[in-house]
Amino acid sequence: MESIGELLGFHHPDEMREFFRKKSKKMTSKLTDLKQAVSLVKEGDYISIGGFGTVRIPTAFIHELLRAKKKNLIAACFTSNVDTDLLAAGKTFNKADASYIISFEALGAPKVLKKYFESGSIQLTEWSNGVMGWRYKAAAMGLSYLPVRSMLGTDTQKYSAAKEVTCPFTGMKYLAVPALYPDVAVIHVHAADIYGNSYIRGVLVADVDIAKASKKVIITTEKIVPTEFFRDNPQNTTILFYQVDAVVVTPYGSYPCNMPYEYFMDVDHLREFLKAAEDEKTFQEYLDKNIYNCNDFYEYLDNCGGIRRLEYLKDLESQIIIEGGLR
Amino acid sequence: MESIGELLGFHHPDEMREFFRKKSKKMTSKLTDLKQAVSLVKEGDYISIGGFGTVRIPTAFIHELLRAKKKNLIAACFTSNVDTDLLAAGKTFNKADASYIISFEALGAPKVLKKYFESGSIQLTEWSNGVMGWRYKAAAMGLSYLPVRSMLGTDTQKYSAAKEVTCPFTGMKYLAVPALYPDVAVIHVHAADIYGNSYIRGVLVADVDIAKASKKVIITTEKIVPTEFFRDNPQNTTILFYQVDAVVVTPYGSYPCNMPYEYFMDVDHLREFLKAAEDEKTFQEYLDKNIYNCNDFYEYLDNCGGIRRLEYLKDLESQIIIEGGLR
Amino acid sequence: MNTYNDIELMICVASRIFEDGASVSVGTGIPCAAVMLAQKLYAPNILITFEAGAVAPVLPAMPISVGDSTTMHKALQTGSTCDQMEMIQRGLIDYCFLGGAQIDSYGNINSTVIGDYKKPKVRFPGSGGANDFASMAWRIVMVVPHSIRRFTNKIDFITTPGYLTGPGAREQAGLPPNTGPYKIITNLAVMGFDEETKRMMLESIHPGVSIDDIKNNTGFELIIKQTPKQTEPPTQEELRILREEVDPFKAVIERKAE
Amino acid sequence: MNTYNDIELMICVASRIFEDGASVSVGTGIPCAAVMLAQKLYAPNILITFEAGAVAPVLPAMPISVGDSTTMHKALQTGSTCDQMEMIQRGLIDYCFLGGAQIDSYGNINSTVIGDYKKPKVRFPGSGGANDFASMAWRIVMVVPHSIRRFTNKIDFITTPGYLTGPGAREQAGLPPNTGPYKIITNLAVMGFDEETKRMMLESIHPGVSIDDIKNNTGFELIIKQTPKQTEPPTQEELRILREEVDPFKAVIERKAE
Repeated sequence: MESIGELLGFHHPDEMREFFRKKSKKMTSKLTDLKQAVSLVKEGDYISIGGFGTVRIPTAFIHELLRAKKKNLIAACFTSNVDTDLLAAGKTFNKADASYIISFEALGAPKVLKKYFESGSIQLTEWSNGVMGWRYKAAAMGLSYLPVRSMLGTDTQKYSAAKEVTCPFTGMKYLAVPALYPDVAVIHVHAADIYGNSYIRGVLVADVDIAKASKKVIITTEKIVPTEFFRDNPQNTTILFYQVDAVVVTPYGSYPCNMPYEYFMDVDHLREFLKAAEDEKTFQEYLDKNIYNCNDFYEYLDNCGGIRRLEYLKDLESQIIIEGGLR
Repeated sequence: MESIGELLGFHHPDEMREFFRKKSKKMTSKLTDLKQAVSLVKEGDYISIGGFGTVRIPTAFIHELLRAKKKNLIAACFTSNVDTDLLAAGKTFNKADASYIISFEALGAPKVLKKYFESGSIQLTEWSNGVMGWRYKAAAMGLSYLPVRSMLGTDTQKYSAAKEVTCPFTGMKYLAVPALYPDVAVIHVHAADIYGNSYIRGVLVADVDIAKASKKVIITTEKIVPTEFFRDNPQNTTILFYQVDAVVVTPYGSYPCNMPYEYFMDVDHLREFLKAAEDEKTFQEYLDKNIYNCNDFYEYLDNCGGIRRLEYLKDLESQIIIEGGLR
Repeated sequence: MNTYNDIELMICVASRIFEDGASVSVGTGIPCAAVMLAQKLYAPNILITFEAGAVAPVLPAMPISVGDSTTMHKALQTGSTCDQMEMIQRGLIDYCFLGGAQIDSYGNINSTVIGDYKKPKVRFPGSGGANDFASMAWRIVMVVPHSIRRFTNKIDFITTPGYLTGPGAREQAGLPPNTGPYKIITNLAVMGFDEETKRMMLESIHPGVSIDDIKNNTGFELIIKQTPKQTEPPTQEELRILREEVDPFKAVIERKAE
Repeated sequence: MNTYNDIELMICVASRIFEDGASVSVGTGIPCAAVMLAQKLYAPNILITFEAGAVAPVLPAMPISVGDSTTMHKALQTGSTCDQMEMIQRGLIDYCFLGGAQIDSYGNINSTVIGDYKKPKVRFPGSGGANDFASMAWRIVMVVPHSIRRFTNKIDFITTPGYLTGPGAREQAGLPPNTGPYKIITNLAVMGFDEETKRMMLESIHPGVSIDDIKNNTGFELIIKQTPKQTEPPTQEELRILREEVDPFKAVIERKAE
């Protein structure tokens, strides 16, 4: 089967080798603020967001990106929901690799954005979650493709940009999935040092590979820790400093989403988002109130109930992940 | 370039899928002893040893394998030295994938075994360490091959069993490295529960992939821990129970090699090994004394200085890895 | 007789299909409730995995996302999406659980678009992990409400492979052999697939449902080889555990079956 | 004038080639000593990695194995062999450091066999990580004693690629462009490679060594473009730090150069 989707985010490994060769491997401080970090995102960039849709996404960064009125990006809509729905709400991108879009999983789907995707304003290339993961892995390995056994025989294959190859040992047919080297990746982590060494607790989704695959990596972190946190227990190092270009401290930076072991998602606020997204006007009001009219992420957090609400979500998280049951 | 080496340890992924489908995924106790674990190794089996040559190898298991007079195996000589040198000393295998053989790295090479390899008694297929790692990874991913950029244009390629493929996206030439699915793998770990969930501290070498790739996995462990050790901190889980067939407690089971964070290698004893290996007669005496005439591994440890020596090596390890310098 | 709603019925029936010791890749909602119920009643050793990376958690509540913290409570591992997909590719996952907007008689599933791809009437999330699961897990189970719009002769987009165009088509496409759709559980019936034609086949009818009810809600010809069995209705114990232990907050069982 | 032995000379000269901030994949022995010395004197920000999985350790002593605990002390990561090889494949490693039993004029290295492959006169360890390093790292550095047996016109086995058969050969074989042998440091001289022919070229002669000494110990014609420079001899500071801090137990510097 020939695929007809546009190949996005692909580079020749030799071109990437030259790029990675020039990238500094010195341990220098990369601490910066959200505005500076957002300025690393350039017109036309392919952007990848870490986490899993409503889990460990860099909400604070995305809000700032919307306030900066970034446009014409290409987005990876991989296991995505709140992350790329916000990006779509800001009309920041007009092309995307899509393996999962729009829906907040068990909570429902924001109608206004569903319509936006249905309007044809965004040109999509189709994939599955597994294949998007493997595309990052191919890049993280320094390759141009990986052979896999998924997506074959379907319209998902047809509307993708994958090709078929034959195994030289068995004659088996494989789907060759093209490497995905994003221009910029934004990943929210539990802790980082000033150099960019980063710790993620709980599911990793594709973030280890995304950090290796991307030209620029922006880390937003719940907190800064000394480098000894990594050197004393190298198991803590999920992402290495030399992959990272910017480190921004954004406490509660994944709210209203779930930061495992720290705070649970704010289901009420996500439902408020979904309700606002029932029509254009109320959705614009939601965006104005919570993003465009906020000077920074703290104002948004205050809008949503401030420290009292956050402490409630921390308690809820403790019930779920430590106590193993809701009180 | 056409390669002329024999392809060893390869299976069609569909055959392995059927095998893994039938393997039990129930959490049942796999605790057993070395004799029972050794009996899982069958004539003609392809055997892979975890660790890195003089680091975290399952010495206790290998001694027992020699006492059981296992023959006609096929061995993965990957980053190997003390491990496969012992297997060679016992004449347990007559074919091997070789990426690094004989030498104890900075310490020198056992002459008798060098001669044995030079005699042509063992049929070798050549590889590099990286490519052997990728062969396990291909299997761990459920594939028949991975494309890589190593070994091309050399005699290492010629005497391997790799093939060349072309990237469908770039036209680049790749080396297609065939998956390696061992019949049995033996991996020494820091801690395991009775079901086989296992914890490795420090470098992983290829052990995560080896455990996924192998039909049977035998874990030897410094100690048993409760399953809560893994459930309370899933970061500790290096190998999952459903890959494992046997768990054997072998304290100091990697002696005279280095068990990171536990005990350093016994350089004096390794030098004694190398000295004995200067000629056939003294080497046979070494093997008799330390392996064949020992009823179990504790007798060997006693031969080597017993608890006093082990405590010295634990102290040395602490100096190296905790204090960061020899006192 | 017990009273129960359609969702409770589907969950209880779905919970019975697993052997003890089976491995399963799970999504949120009904599939997760079914697996949790199975674990408590029929398959205590079932191995549960989630595509965001969690393996073998002790679920304290119904997940909202397959990556949320509920999937990590006392998990044995919290790895990556590729880890999970490669576990499936290696042949280690017996069952996967899917829904979908449209299904055809070969069990092919559409969760991408209704209408023309380029300018669709309705856009759905797309594959997510569904295509990977259905390509590489051994058995595909679907749990969906039964309607003539959903069970349709020609789906608008094959997001996820069933038996594609029939016998041999999966293998020819390159998918691993001996895989494919296994059971479809709806609010009306349980369906399997005919060995020979790989088309959907009626297996059992839920209590109070007639064959005509099923035909009227199915947009293609369903194979009916003999008088189908009656589905065993939800037992009192199934319902009690589902309501009290699996979904005490009624997150799933009081949703409307769309 | 300082006194020093051949090994000290090679280590000191090799330590000078790294820019600060360079990344390097290291083995045990001389290469490791050179990198440790470079880190203390010339390139404090050098990034050191080991193929067994350790990244950026603070080395408390000379490793005996590239996987031993010394490589893990205060390491930033202790990962896998594939992690390290893929880091090289992505183009992140500037330098690798190799030895070898035989080297030809294109910098191809033999560490597998002397004599016939099937029944060799001598069997060596084989590639180890050397082939991977030399295939994919940007620059190959070799540190080896100089002898006519080692520097030979026709090596018995190409374990590890130099420039293979000359200009364009690496690229044609499929190896990444702009990679290949960079410097060879022996007890007699420093050699580089001619841009045009990709053959070994004399760059500088160590103190007290004549061009004839070098010719007599080299089994192929070495390109000599002009009167070669004199190698700067080991400085007092290099020797002091090497002896006191890098290798206080004389694990490497008092070994005999074979």
